[in-house]
Amino acid sequence: MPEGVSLSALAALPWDAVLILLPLTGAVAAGLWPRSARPIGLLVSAGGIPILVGLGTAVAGTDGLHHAVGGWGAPLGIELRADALSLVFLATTALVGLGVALYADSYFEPTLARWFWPLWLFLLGALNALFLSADLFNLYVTLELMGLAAVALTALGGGRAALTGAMRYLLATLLGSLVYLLGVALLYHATGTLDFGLLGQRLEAGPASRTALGLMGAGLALKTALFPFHFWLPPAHASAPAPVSALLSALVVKASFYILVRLWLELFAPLAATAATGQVLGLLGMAAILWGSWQALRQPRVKLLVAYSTVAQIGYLFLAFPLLSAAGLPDAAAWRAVLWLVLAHALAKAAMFLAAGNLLRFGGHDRITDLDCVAQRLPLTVAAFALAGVSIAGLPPTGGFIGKWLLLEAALLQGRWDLVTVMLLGGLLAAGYVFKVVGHFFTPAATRHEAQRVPARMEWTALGLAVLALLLGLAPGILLPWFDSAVVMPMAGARQ
Amino acid sequence: MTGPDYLSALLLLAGALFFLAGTLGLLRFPDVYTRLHALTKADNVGLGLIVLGLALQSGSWLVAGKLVLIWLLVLLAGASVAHLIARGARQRGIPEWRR
Amino acid sequence: MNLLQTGFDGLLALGLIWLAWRALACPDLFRGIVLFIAFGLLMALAWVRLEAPDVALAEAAIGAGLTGALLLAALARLNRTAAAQTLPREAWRSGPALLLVLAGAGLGLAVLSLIPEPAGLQAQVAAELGRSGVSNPVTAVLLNFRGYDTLLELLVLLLALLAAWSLDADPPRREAPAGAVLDMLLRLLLPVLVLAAAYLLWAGAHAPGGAFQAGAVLGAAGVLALLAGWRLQPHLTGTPLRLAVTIGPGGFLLVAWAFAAGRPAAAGISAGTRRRSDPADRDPGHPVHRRHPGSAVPGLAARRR
Amino acid sequence: MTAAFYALAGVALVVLGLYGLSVQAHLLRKLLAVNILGSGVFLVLVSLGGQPGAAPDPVPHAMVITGIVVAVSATALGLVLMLKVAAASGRPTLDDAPKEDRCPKE
Repeated sequence: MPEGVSLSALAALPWDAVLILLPLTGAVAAGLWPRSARPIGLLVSAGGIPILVGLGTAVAGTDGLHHAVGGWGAPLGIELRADALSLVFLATTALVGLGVALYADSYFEPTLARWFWPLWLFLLGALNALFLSADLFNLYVTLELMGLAAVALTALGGGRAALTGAMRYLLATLLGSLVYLLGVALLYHATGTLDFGLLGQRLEAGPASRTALGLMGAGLALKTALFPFHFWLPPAHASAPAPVSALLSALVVKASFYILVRLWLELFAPLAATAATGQVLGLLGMAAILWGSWQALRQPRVKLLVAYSTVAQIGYLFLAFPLLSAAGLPDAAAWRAVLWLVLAHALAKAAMFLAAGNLLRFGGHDRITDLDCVAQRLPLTVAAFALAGVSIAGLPPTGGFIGKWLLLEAALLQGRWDLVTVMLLGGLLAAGYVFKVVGHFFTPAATRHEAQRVPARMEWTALGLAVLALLLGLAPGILLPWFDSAVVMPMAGARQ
Repeated sequence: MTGPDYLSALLLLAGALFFLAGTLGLLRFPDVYTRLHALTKADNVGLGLIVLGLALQSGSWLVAGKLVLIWLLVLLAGASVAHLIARGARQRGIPEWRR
Repeated sequence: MNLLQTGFDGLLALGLIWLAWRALACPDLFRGIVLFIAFGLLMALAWVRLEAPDVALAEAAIGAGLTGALLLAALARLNRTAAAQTLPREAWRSGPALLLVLAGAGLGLAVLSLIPEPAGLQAQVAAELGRSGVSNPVTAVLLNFRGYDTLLELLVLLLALLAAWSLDADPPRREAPAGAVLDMLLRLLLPVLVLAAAYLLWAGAHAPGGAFQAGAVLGAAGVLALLAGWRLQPHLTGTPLRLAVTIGPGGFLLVAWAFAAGRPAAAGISAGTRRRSDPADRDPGHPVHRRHPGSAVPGLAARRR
Repeated sequence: MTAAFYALAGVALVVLGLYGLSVQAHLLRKLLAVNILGSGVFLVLVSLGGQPGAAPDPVPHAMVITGIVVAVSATALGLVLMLKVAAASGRPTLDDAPKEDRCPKE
């Protein structure tokens, strides 16, 4: 294998381990030396992208790299796994993370920045570790690391709303992980392993696996804020500092969703006894779209509106669960669309929260009706919000449009008119709430406000993420093969 | 059962009796000071008897030494904590029980 | 004898449930916390009955001891802030209760279905114990086979500390001096506690014990010192304190870096040894067989040269 | 038999913890409930691992020790957060802010 050897020098580097260890080491270092926290934080956030490119080249052309941590290997040890599916989430994390880190650098004053950097690096390390883990219990530990970092970041702004939101978030996230862990306990004792690959071979339909699916599904749905478990999300995401809201909505809720996707595609869907669960998740997704969009339309404040929009957009991610192929297996086309939506939503929602942060900084408030001619005074922010909003609403030519189009197509091919109707309704409502805000950008408010300067970098980073969400829709052909393999490979692995 | 076995059974039973009495006192005595009195008897004497009974069964000086060490530590901690509780109760002005 | 043991187990299980219920339901918060601590101690007893002495030590030291101290300290501070902590008693709600009991019944059935033949990793751990460097299987799992989990768990601890600092928790205010007796007790007890922690750490390699239990004993010593009103000198609370709390996770991270750097060779070796011991190898579909262009190739290339 | 007792006790503790978490208003009580819920999960995890006569499975033991450390970390963070909530709102509960509070003047 001549080309294998020439690639081996690059592929042999432990990219996956570096991707986990670098942020975690950075977090410890930033906690130890608060004065160097800022350069450490920026450097590590930016370093994720070249490392990810390295990992991508190593993974390309294989059906996934496996790494036995400490050399033990499953079932005794823990395995890391990097494949196309994890790369989708890792790339989302790296892109959004870098944008938000640049924004946060201007956003936080030094007293808060000192804490933001270590906490953010802990969150980044936990996210990367989660996306690379192939071990059920290891996933629990990364979930807790991620949850505690996210709670601490939520509370960082102080103030009654943020503290109460963070407390509610903490209780919800602890409950979610413990319920997930109970499911892990059942699976472990049913199969004698925690490794995804071995579980895929050994898991059989039965009361234990059914109960485990219910528990893990419920725990992860709570952490993903699927309707009706969304109660904790709007208060936490709306009251956190803007860059933190962006991280929570774009990345943290996606992490538990990623575990759910893995469990579904690799372990539970092939059991065939779980089709009813898929239908229930689909119903909840539809309810989330309608309820979240309706609530978003009624909110008086920009950040609350954007937070409820997250509740609605999470609903779309669950619409692929009820769609099955002719053989009764998950529908690859629908899952490809959902992964596309994950990336598109992360970019657009981060841009929206950052833009909302700019509005809040500018006017000292984010009441929609009191926005005072911001279109003239913050043109870049307004452009970022509007572009991201167009992507969220699923209008062409944005990334959101491509994702929703693919999902619509999959639902149409299966004749699921209920899903199609809800998706179209959700799109209309989303367009409604986005243009409600955009409309107020151009009107003068009844009362003028003292305006504060918004640093240029805060405007540019918001716009940059929104433009990325737009670019995603311009050339989908380049990326679609990657998303195809991201779906097909886990399913192929499960069937072996 | 041999002689030492009977002895340690006797000691264990006696220790358990002290714990029973102490618990009864904890539940039935009227105020914090008298309850402390009941509790320390169980902790000190009852545990001492039980440790002795177990030490006879351990068959090794090392284990017996560890058991005695545990008893000494509990004595020390029990006495200090009882003192602290009584002092705290006195500082809060909890009156002593009078008939 | 068996009947006695069964009776004891049944009583202990019922006692656990009853204490948990009282800890949650009794109107006085202080009493609830004390009951929770008692619950933790009974849990430790249950771990002993389940032949899990390592967990029993961890539960007694961390679950009951440290958590209890934290809860009591928080309650004391809560009382000092004017916050009214006595709330109206919660009403019994039969709706959720019924739902939960039904869910619990289903869960119980699923759990019972696993009892006849639970699957586990006893055999694999026993087979590899010799290569792990320690003879206590739990320590082998914690520090070697699943050492990566332990690294992340250490970081969770550090993160919680940083998070608490970031919330600008009030520094513990000086309370009424605790008095000579507590001071004396502490002077006697601190050396013993440090010695006990060192013993637990050393014993962990071959007997129940280990790093976390030892750390918890040290933590308990710290809590005692705080209770007695001892405080760190101001010049020690800045960088020295931060250095002290990051040195453990930092060292562990360095080990992880070393492992990652030396990985291609290590992975090659492990792939070789695993072939002998891993029952998974009987399954042709196991990931071991469809993997590793990355880490296996360098080993091959080296051999060719 | 031993395993069944403790496994069922674990399930009961999970149920109690869930009930306490959903019904109790006081945050300290909610944190107690989370800890009891966690203990129940740990009990299920370990008690299923033993077969009579055989050596117990050490992997669940290690998982539970990890879980206990994670639980105490989370509890510590929760307690600090509770103190801050109580100081900011005057009540150690999660009452939703009244309507006029939802539009704070920052």
